Formats: sequence, C-alpha cells, structure tokens
Amino acid sequence: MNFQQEVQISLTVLITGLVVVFLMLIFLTLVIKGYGKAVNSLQSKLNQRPRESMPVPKPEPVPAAAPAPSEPAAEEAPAVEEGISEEILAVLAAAAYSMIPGGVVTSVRRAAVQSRARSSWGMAGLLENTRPF
Amino acid sequence: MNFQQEVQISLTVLITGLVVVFLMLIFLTLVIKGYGKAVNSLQSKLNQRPRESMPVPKPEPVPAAAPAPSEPAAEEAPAVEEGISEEILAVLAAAAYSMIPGGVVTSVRRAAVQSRARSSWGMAGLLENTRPF
Amino acid sequence: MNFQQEVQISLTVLITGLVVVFLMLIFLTLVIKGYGKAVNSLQSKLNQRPRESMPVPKPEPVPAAAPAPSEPAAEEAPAVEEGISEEILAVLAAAAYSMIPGGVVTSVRRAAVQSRARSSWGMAGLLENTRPF
Amino acid sequence: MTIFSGFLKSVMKLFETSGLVGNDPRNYVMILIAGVLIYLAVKKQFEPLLLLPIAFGMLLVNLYPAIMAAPTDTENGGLFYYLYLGVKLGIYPPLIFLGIGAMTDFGPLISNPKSFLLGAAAQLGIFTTFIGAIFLGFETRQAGSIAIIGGADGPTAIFVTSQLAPKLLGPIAVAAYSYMALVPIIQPPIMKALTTKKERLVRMEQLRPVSKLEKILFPIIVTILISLLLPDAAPLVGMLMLGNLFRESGVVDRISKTAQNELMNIITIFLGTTVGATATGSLFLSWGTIKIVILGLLAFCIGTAGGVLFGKLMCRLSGYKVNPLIGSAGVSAVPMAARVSQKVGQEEDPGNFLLMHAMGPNVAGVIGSAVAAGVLLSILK
Amino acid sequence: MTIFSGFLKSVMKLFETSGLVGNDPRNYVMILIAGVLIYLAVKKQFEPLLLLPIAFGMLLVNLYPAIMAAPTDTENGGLFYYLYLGVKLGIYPPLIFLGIGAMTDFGPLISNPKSFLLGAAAQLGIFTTFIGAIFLGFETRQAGSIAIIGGADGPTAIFVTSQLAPKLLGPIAVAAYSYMALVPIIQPPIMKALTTKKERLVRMEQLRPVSKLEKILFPIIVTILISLLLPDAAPLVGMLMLGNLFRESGVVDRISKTAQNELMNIITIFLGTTVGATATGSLFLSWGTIKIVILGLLAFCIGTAGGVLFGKLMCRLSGYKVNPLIGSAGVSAVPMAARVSQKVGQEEDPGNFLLMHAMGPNVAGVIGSAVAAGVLLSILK
Amino acid sequence: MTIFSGFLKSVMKLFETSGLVGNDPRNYVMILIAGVLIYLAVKKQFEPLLLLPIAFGMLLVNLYPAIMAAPTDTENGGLFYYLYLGVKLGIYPPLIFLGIGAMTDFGPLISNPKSFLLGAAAQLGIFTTFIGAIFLGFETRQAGSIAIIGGADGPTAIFVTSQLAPKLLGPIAVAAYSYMALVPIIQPPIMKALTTKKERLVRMEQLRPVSKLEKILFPIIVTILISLLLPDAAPLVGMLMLGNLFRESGVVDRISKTAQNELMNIITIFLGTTVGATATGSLFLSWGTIKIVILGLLAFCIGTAGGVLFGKLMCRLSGYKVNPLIGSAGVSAVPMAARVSQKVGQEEDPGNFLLMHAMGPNVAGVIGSAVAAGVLLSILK
Ligand code: NA
Ligand code: NA
Ligand code: NA
Repeated sequence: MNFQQEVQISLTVLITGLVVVFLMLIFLTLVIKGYGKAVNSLQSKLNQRPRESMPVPKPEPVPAAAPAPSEPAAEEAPAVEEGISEEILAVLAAAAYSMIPGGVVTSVRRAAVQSRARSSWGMAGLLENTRPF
Repeated sequence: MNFQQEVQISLTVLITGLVVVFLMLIFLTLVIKGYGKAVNSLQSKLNQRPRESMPVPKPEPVPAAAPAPSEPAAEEAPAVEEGISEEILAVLAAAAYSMIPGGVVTSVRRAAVQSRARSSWGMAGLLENTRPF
Repeated sequence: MNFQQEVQISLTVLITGLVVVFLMLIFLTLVIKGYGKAVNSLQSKLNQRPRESMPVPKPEPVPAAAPAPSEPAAEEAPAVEEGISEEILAVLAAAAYSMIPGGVVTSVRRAAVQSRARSSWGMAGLLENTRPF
Repeated sequence: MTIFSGFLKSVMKLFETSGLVGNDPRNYVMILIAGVLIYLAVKKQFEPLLLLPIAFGMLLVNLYPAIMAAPTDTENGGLFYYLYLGVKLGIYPPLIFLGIGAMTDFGPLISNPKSFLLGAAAQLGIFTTFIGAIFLGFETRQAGSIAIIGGADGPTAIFVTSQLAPKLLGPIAVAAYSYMALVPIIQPPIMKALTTKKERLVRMEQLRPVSKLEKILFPIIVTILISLLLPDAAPLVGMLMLGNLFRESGVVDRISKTAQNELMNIITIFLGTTVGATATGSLFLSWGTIKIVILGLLAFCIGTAGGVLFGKLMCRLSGYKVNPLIGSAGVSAVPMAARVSQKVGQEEDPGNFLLMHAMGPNVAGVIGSAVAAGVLLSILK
Repeated sequence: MTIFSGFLKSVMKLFETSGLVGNDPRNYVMILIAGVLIYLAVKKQFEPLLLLPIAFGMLLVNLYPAIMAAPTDTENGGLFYYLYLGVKLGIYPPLIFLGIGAMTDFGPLISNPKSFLLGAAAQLGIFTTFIGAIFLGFETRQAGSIAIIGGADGPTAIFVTSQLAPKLLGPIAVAAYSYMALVPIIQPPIMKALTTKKERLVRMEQLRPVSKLEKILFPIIVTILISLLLPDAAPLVGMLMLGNLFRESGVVDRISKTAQNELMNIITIFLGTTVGATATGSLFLSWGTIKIVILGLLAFCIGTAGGVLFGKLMCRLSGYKVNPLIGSAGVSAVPMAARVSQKVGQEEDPGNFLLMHAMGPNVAGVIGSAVAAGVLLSILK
Repeated sequence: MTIFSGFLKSVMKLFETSGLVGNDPRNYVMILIAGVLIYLAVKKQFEPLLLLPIAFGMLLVNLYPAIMAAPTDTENGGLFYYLYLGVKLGIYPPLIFLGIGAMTDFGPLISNPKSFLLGAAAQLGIFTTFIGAIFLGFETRQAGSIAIIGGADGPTAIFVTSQLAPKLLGPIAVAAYSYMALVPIIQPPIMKALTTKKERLVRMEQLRPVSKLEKILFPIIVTILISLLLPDAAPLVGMLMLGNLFRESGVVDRISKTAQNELMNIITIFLGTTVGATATGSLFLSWGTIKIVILGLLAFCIGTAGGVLFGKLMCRLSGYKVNPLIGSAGVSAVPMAARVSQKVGQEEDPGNFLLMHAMGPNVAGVIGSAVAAGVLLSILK
C-alpha cells in the first residue's frame, strides 16, 4: 500500500464506521423510544381495566438486592413521573443506586429462593417445564 | 409408488409396528412382574433374618417432598398389602398423590440437604468418591 | 523380540524410569524446600513491618471444616515452631487431623458461604469479575 | 472525492450484504411465526424451555441464514452449524434421555407392569399416521419421521427424524413440542368422548410400594431386553436407563445431578436453537409443512384414543378395576398427560386420585415411543 | 554394558526431547511475562477470571509448544489444539455473549435510549486506531483486529480477530483484557481533563421504571434490527439478546442460570487458556506486539474521550441535564466503566449518584462494539 | 397375502438385525461381567462414580456394538464413537486432572517435601511390572500401558494407554479403577508384613503451617520444572497445577468450582461410559486380559511395597521420626491410600494421627505417576 491508498482505506473505514455505527444506534434509540411509549400507553390503558397485562406480575416487584422499600412502588407506577417531592426523589435515587449491582444478579438470587420455597405442586410445574425433552 | 405399493408398505408398517411394540411391552410386563415377585419373596425371606438387604436403607425412607407421615410406613412394609383399613387407604392415596411430582425431583432436594449437613468425615467420603479419576 | 532384547528393554526402562522419577522428585523436593524457606524468611521480615504480604488475608484463616479453635493461630504464626508445649501440640495435631479431609473441599464450602453473605457491593465486585468476557 | 466514493462503496456493500437485500421474502413470514412462538412460550408458557430456544433459533436463521452455513475452504461455518452437529449426528437426544432418566421415577410402572400395555396402545397414533403420510405423498422415510410425532416425545422425534429425514427436522420438532404443550387442550375431549361416566368413576387400588432393589434392577433389565431385541432403540433406551440407574443406585449423586441439570440445560440450549434454525422460510413454508402439522395432530389424537380404548378394554376385563382415563397418559408427554388423567378423573369424582396410576402408563409411553422409534428405524433405514 | 548404553540412550533421548533443548529462547521471556500476568491476576486482581487462564495458557505453551500441535497422520494433536477450535471457529465468543446477556439488565438503557448515542460515540477509538494501525504498516485485516481493542470488549475482540487476523489473537486478547482491567486507572484523568467542574456536578433526573413487557421486547427488537441491517454482528448480538430474553422472560430460569454460570465458566476456562496459548515467544515477542500494545492503549483513550466529549455535547444541548461523565462508560467494560463514572462524579459531589445513569451507555457500549465489529467484518473480510 | 409376507419380511429383518443373531457369544460373558461390576459399584460402593458408568458402557456395547461404530460415507457413527473421541484424542484425562487439581490441597506436601521421595518410590511397581509384561509377551508399548496401572491413577492410566496401546483401554481402565477401589483390602497386609511393630508405632511431628504464598507458588514452580524437563508429562501435570492455581489463588472461585464439579462430572460420564464401551467381548475375553489383570495387581502390590520399604529406610535414617506406614500412600489413589495409612497406624496406637502426614506422599504420588507416565511416553512413543 502506498501512502495515498493508506489514507483512503483508513478514512473510508473511519467515516463508514462512524456513520454506520451512529446511524444504527440512532435508529435503535428511536425504535426503543417509540416502542417504550407504545407499551406504556398500552399498559396504562390496560391498568384502567382489571390488570392482566403480564403473566407473572407478582414475583417481579422486589429485586432481591434492593434494600429501599420504595422500589416496588416505583415499579407499580410507571406512568407517574412528574410532581414527585424532593424527599421521594432522594429515596428513589438511593434505591436506584443500590439496585444496579444487585439488580443485575437478581435472577440468580431469586432462583435460589424459589428453589427453596417450592411447593410440591410447584415441583410438578417445574417438572412439567423440564420434562418436554 | 403406486396405490397398491402404498397400501402394502403402510399396512406392513402398521401391523409390524403394532405387533412388535405390543410383543415387546408385553414381554417387559411379564419380566417386570416376574422379577418383582422374585425380589419381594427374596426380601421377605431376608426380612425374617436381620435386615441387610440393601447398602443404605436409612437415607431413603423419607422422600423430601412428601408431606404425608404415612409414607415411610408404606415403604417399610413391602409385603403387606391385604387387610388395610379404609382410613389408612385414604391416607396412603393422599400420600401417593402428593408423592409423584415431588418424588421425581427428590434426589435434587436430598442432595442439597446432604451438602449442607456434611460432616468432615462425610467430606472425606465425598472426596474418596470424587477422587478416583 | 528374543530373550536378550527383552532383558535389555525391560532393564533399560526399569533403570531409566526409576532414576528419572527419583531425580525429578528429588529435584522438586529441593526446590520446594528452598522456596519454602525463602518465602517464610521473606514473610517473617514482612511481618515485622506492618503486614501487607497477601491481598486477602482475612477470608482465609478459618478453614470451614476445622473444628479446632487453635487452627487460625497456627496459620498466623508461620515462623514459630519451637518451644510449643505438649498440650498445644495435641490440640494442633487434632486440628491437623480434622483438617485434611475437610480442608481439601474447603473452597466449595467457602464459596457457598460467600454467595450467601454477599453484599450488594460484593455483588458488584463479583459482576466486575464475571463481566470481562 | 475518492474517499467519498470509498465510503459510498462500503455503504453499498453493507447494504448489499444486509438481510434486506439477500433474504428470501418467506423469511419474514418465518420471523412472524417465530414471534408468535415466542409469545406462546413466554406469555402462555407452552413448554418455554424448548419453545423459546426453538423460536429464537428460527428467528435468527431467517434474519441471518449464514448462521447455519457449512464451512467452506476459505471460511468457517456459522455458529449454529457446529452446534447443530450434535443433532445431526444423533448425540443430543440420547444425552437428554440420560437426564430424563435421572429425573424419572419408574416406581409406579414397576408396581403395576400392566401399564406397559397402555404405553403400547398409545403408540397406535404413530403407525396409523404413517399410513396417512404415505397416502398424502410423503416418501416412506419422511412418513416415518412424521408418524413419530405421535410418540409425543421430543427427543425421540428428533432422533428418528435426524436419521430418516433431516430436512423435515424443523417442522417435525416444532409440531412435536407444540402438541406436547397442547396436551391439556387436545386430550380431555377425546377422553370424555370415548369413556362412560361409570368408567371415569372407577377408583383404582393403591399401588404396592416398590423396593429399592427392584428400582435398581429395572433399568438394567430393560436395557438388556430392549437393546438385544431392538438394537435401533438402544441409544435412547440405554441412556434413559443409565440416567435412571444413576438415580436409583444412590451412590453417584454427583453425576446424577449434573446429568439432570447442567448437562441437560446446555444441550437443551444447543438443541433448541439449532433445531429451530433448521426452519428456514424456503423449507418451512410449504404445503408439506401444513400436511405435517395436520398429520401430527392426527397422530396425537389417535394415540390418545388408542390409550383410552385399550384402558376401556382393561377396565371391562378387570371388572371395572382399571380407570380407562389413565390410558391417555400412555402417549408420554410426562408428566402433563398424567396430570390430565388426574384432572379429568377429578371432574367426575373429586376424591379420585389417578395421578400415580397414570404415571405408570406415562413413563411406559416413553419406553413405548422409543421402541416404536426402533421399529421405524429398523424397517425404514 | 548394553543395558547401561540403553540407559544412556534413553536419558539422552529424554534430554533431547526436553524443553531445555528444543525451546526457542524467546519462550523464556514469555514465561516471565506469564509470571507477571499471573501476579497481576492473583495479587492485583486484574480481571483474574480471564487473565489467570490466559497467563497459564501462555506459560504452558512456552514450556511445551506441542500442547498446541495440530494432529498429524500418525499423532494426535495437543490438548489445546482441540480446545482452541472453539476460538478458531468462532464458537466461544457468541456463547459467552449468551451468558453475558443472561446477566445483563438493559433496563437503564431502555429507560433512557439516548444512551445509545454515547455507546456509539465511544466507538470512536476503534475507527481512529484503525488509521493508526494502517500507518504503522499493518495490513487492513490486522488493523481492523487491532482497532477493535478500542471496543473494550474481550469476546468481541476475539471474535473479530479470529476471523480477520488469527495470528494476532494472543497479543490482542492480552491487550484487550489488560486494558479492561486498567479502566479505573486509564479513564479518570481523561474524564477530568475533558470536563469542567460545572459539568461534573450535573445531577441527572432519575430514570423511569421499565415494565417487564418492554424488557422482553427489547432483545427481540434489537436482534431483528441489527441482524437484518448488519448480518456480521448477528452471532454476537443475537446470542447476547437470546441470553437476555432467557433472563427477562422469566420462564426459563433453568437454562438462563446454566448459560450464565456453568456453560460460561467452562468456556471461559477453554477460551482463556487457549487464547493465552497462542502467545508463543516467536509470535509475541516482536515489534508488532509492542505496536499493538500502544495502539490498543490509544484506542482505549480515544474511545473514552469520544464518549466524554459526546456527553459534553449532550450536556450543553440539554441545558446541563446530562452529566458528561457517563459518556466514558460507553466503551463497554461492564460494569467497571460505569463505576468509574460514579466514582469520578462523587469526587466532586458525594451526593451525586451516576451509576445507574452510566449503566445505560455502558450496556449500549456492548451493543455498539458489536455493531462496530460487524462493520469491520463486513468491510474487511 | 402380500401384506402378510411384508410383515413376515419385516419381522425377519428385525430378528436378523437384533443382537440375538448378530452378537458375538463372548458378549454375553461381558454382559455378566458388567453385571458384576454394577453390583460392586452399587452394593459394595467400589469407586461407583467411575465403575458404574464403565460397567454400563460395557453392558451397552456388548448388547449393541454399533453404539461405538465409526461413521461411514452413508451413516453416522454411534453415540459413543463421538463421546470416545475425548478419550482417543487425550482430551478428557487432562481436564479431569484440572478438576482434581482444583480439589487438592498440596499443603501437606509443601510442608514436608521429603514426601516426594515416597511418591517416587511407590512408582517402583510401574517399572517392575513393565519387565513382567515384556516377559509375558506383550509388545513394549502395551507393556508400558499395563505397567502404568501401578500408578494407581485412573486418568493417567487412560492418558498413557490411549497413546501407547488404545486397544487395551478397556481392560487397563477396568483393572486400574478396580484396584484403586480395592486399596483398603490390598494394602494393609503388605504394609504389616514389611514393617515392625516399633516402626508402626512411630509418631510424627506435626507439620508446619504453609503460607498462602507458598501454596500459590507451588503449582507454578512444579509446572515449569516438570514441563521443561519432561514435556510428555506436561498436559497432565500442567492441567493439575492449573486447577490447583485456580483453587489457591482464591480469586477465581467461579471457574474453580465449575472445574471441580460440573465440568468434571460431565467428563466423568463421557469418559466412564466410553472407556467401558471399549471392552467388547472379542477384545476383552482373551488370555491377554487375564495377564493384564494379574500384572496390574502385581504392579499395585509392588508399588505399595516400594513406598513402605522406602518409608522404612527414611524411618531408620531419621532415627524413627518417619512412620513407614505413610509410604504406601505414595501410590496415589487419593485420599483412600492415605486413610489406609491412618487406619493401619491406629490399629497399633489409637492416638497416632498419620492421615495428614500420609497426604503428602499421597499427592506426591499423583505427581510421581504423571512423571512416570511422561518417562514411559517419552521412551516408548
Ligand atoms: Na410416547
Ligand atoms: Na464497547
Ligand atoms: Na501414583
């Protein structure tokens, strides 16, 4: 490769790369924003009717590692975001803060709890799920 | 394949299949019935002598998920099957009912308990078993 | 192979094998002895200065399966070996005795304990370690 | 200038190699189907452990077919090509049977060996569906693969199909697992239609307890008999029984636990995603697939009917000591089919506990399907 | 006599086949380097889960090169030859992404999708480093592999390198993981240099909660869009999202747990040791490796700067509602980079909790790197 | 009419392909032997974790030889053919050593390095048995494989045999594991015969504690020395030490745990069943196998004697500070051989605790066997 070729290939890759990566992620940004709104407006409609939106709503609310009691509340009020007092904000922030590291491994913790508390019918359910093969 | 060939191959497979599957499973039925009787008569003889039939009889009796207390009793009286009162029958049925789903996963539960309660000599035993390789 | 060849090959293997295995393991004996002394003299020097020898000294001291309370003490005094009274000796021996089988599987036990007692920051740490890939 | 043309060329290349240009239009239909299957797996919880990986594999392969690409002289194959080897070479299904064996309690079957007959009768669907498939124009090997859907046993269906008609793996696997998930919907009407109220009310004697020795001998004896008489069933039955021996022997908890958990989970992921990934638009969206779906349903229904009718026969012959509702459990689909027997029985008489009695035919059905698979393989291979 | 000569001959043969005679002298340097890496992994705890296996693989291969030997007509290959096939064929990185997906919570990203932009900006290091590598004389494919170090993502780097420049796997993997371990040292000075105190003091609004449905749809949508538009990223992104779907669906705990634990651990062992084992003295000890190490550091720094500067832009445009410190988290290196953002932010204002806000760009960085990898593969392959 | 003839033809085909017709009559003898081994594994608990899979593999292959069939142009290979590749290519034994390393505490050996000498002396059985095997007419490579039974280490025996004499794998593996299981029966008489009461009464000084740093350096140093000097031992010793480094470093619990549990369990299942499956009737039932069984026992006894006698020597030289009973532990068979030392010692003096002292030679025996394996491979390969 001579110098000019080097310049060309490297600038081509730089420009193509940055443009494509940005376009792609901007596109994702818009899509995620869009479907987020769609889902939420759908769910707030559904919430006015008797709730039946998701299969297992109960097991979810308490992320195992979140010490802050306000967390579940936050989960249950997805549409209310304005007009929250300073105090609640602080609590929420603390909850959020404490949630990340634990929250990521939540499923592990939760799984362990489930396997301890499993009733015999729950076991049947487990079996039903594991038996297909 | 013309029509006649189709008829022939399909009826051949149908008949062969059903006959072989039935013969096979009837054969298994008879064999299992036979060895079941043999084992039980052998064991009831052995039971009259001091019990020494199987290596680890104690750990087995209580399937972890069985809530009914009559279960172990059932396990320990393999030869007595006639003359059980209506009441015991109901309890046994309930026990049986509750046993199936849980019973199947018993080993998982039991394993967990063992690993918690393991004494240091039990650990040596474990090690002994795991070390062969 | 004729008889003489058989004698030759077999004695060659016998002698080479024994000599090499012994030389190798004698060599290892010396090396291990040597570096053991080096490490210990290094560490006893370091012990006179504020301890900072190993990254995580705290989690180690109590091998999960060791019932004898004198064990940690033994671990913390690697340079003191003369002048121990008969009594302490017996306790140590008992501790040692109880340590082997359990000690070998210590890590398993300890791992379980850790995963139970893990704080949310500890979880973040775990995550940090597990996330690289 | 030349940089801008280079940029344009790169972007064009990106666009041309993108799925938007290269993909078969039928792939988009498959993506929709995959979405429906994901919905059924997640929201309706239809066999999610297999349906979710299958659906995602289907999604991926229809978005990016190269993920199943075979290696060439210059390029590596796709990820799923390698993971799929375990399906193609018949490795995964026996290993899954190992795990199932380690999870299964054959006690109810040992204490009532007549259950084997119900497990045999419920294979009726397999062999009658074979006829249907032949007459709908499938080749004999394809017909055998389709028929095995009636065995109501996922790994058996995959094992047979991978040997007889690998190209049909996608539709057959999807049909097999879907119908297994639908057992609580498919079976009850058939069971009620074929039995009288009096029959459904039959209470059965409780099963005798089974000694540990019997449970240990069972897998050994079954392995010997079936492997000797019907070698083609040996990989499935042998591994099923090895797993069960691990379980019942009580001396190898370590490997029994790994066989039924981690090993099985890993293989489930690989098997599910790659079986799903065989369902590309061009292969799946055909008249043939629709025929398979219909034949599979038929096979399931006839199998159920076969079990119930044979149960009816046993009921009459025994003087109403056998409840024919346990016959439907003979199709396999452990333990759901047994729970359906229990539920239908309790609808008539809430005090009637059929579950344990139905577990016998249920696990016998697994063995029966494997035997039927052996017969099909032996005749058609 | 003849026995003694036989003995001597055997000993001579042993000596001649020993590493003392056969090994390249550069191997001893590599052994030293391996020792240093083990020290860093064990004592300094720099990414020990990967650095320790890598270092030990490096140690073994330089002591005993035959452990990577390919099979010949008469002899089996070495142990690592077989384990390395998973790297060479591109199998391990997607499977590790499966596990990562099952461990990752994309909630913060979904609730603030603008984070994607920071995840894009932080890929700047990749493409600028490509220029540097070209001008330092690397071939284009090698340059692409070196550049991807700037993605701050181990499996992505290995995936790309195994396809573009397999010979550079050793140095690139070691550089990638080393710099990922050094994130807490490399990033803060850059972050502070590029931001004002006022910017670093910005407190951000808390994130809206994300519903379960959104979390379930996210992996499906991302898979479809990226796989369609940029197929070369599909194996990585697809498996990442499959793992995440396992996690968020909540119906397949069994396989989700195995994917993030046992399967991932097994692959980590195989991947780490064999990637380390590509770093033989003759390949590693070259001027090229030093250039790679320098370029990799550069890529890392520029990526960090790109993220921070874009964060600065967003800060100004939003009227100081975005703290630019979260931009640096866009390089991936989850979750360390996010924790660095948190820490640097708290140095200015102990009451400022940026961690959760930084998790968005952080996980976006993983997707961004995979997208960048797809672009590089598509253009250069 | 024609349907009936078709049925007859099918049944005939089924019968002709059944094991009843095709199987070698010797297979039935093997099935009996497999039954005995299952009995020993389950009832007597002789090394059940390996003996049970071995026995079942033996059972299956003698019922259905095709389970080990190599693939042909038209047909896939049998299940065990593929799983056996890990044995044939030497992949499983080092991975099992990885798990063993992660389970082993080398502390007692580090605190008393003289134990290495006992671990060397106990390899005497290997090299003397080699002579016996040569004179009984085995080829040199076969003789080496038989001799290694005396190492009392299953994976080492399999590793050596798979390279020197793959056809003997079945009998050698079965012999090796059987004798390992019989250690508590074989060793005590030899130990008592070769020692005086006074020697058996020797109480040993307690071991010095070993610092964490020493434990971390140990695997690194041993790997370097052995791999450099005796490369053929590197795969075994290297992986053993890698596992131990995982353990002792304390920073990679995740992968250490997986190496000693799930990975090891999965490989144990595959290794056991497929090694058992090499023992087909025609290969196993020969005069050669009986010679192997006898030679193996001899090797075991001589190894034990070698260890005890060397212990006796150390006892005398040290002025009765070393109890010669710990010498027998040098054969490996961890930790059973060490427990036998403990038990025989306590028979004389219930207050004498030799277990920890015997652990040193015991783990040294593992290294010693691997070194001996390296010597045999290097000379005979
Ligand atoms: Na069935
Ligand atoms: Na990145
Ligand atoms: Na040994």
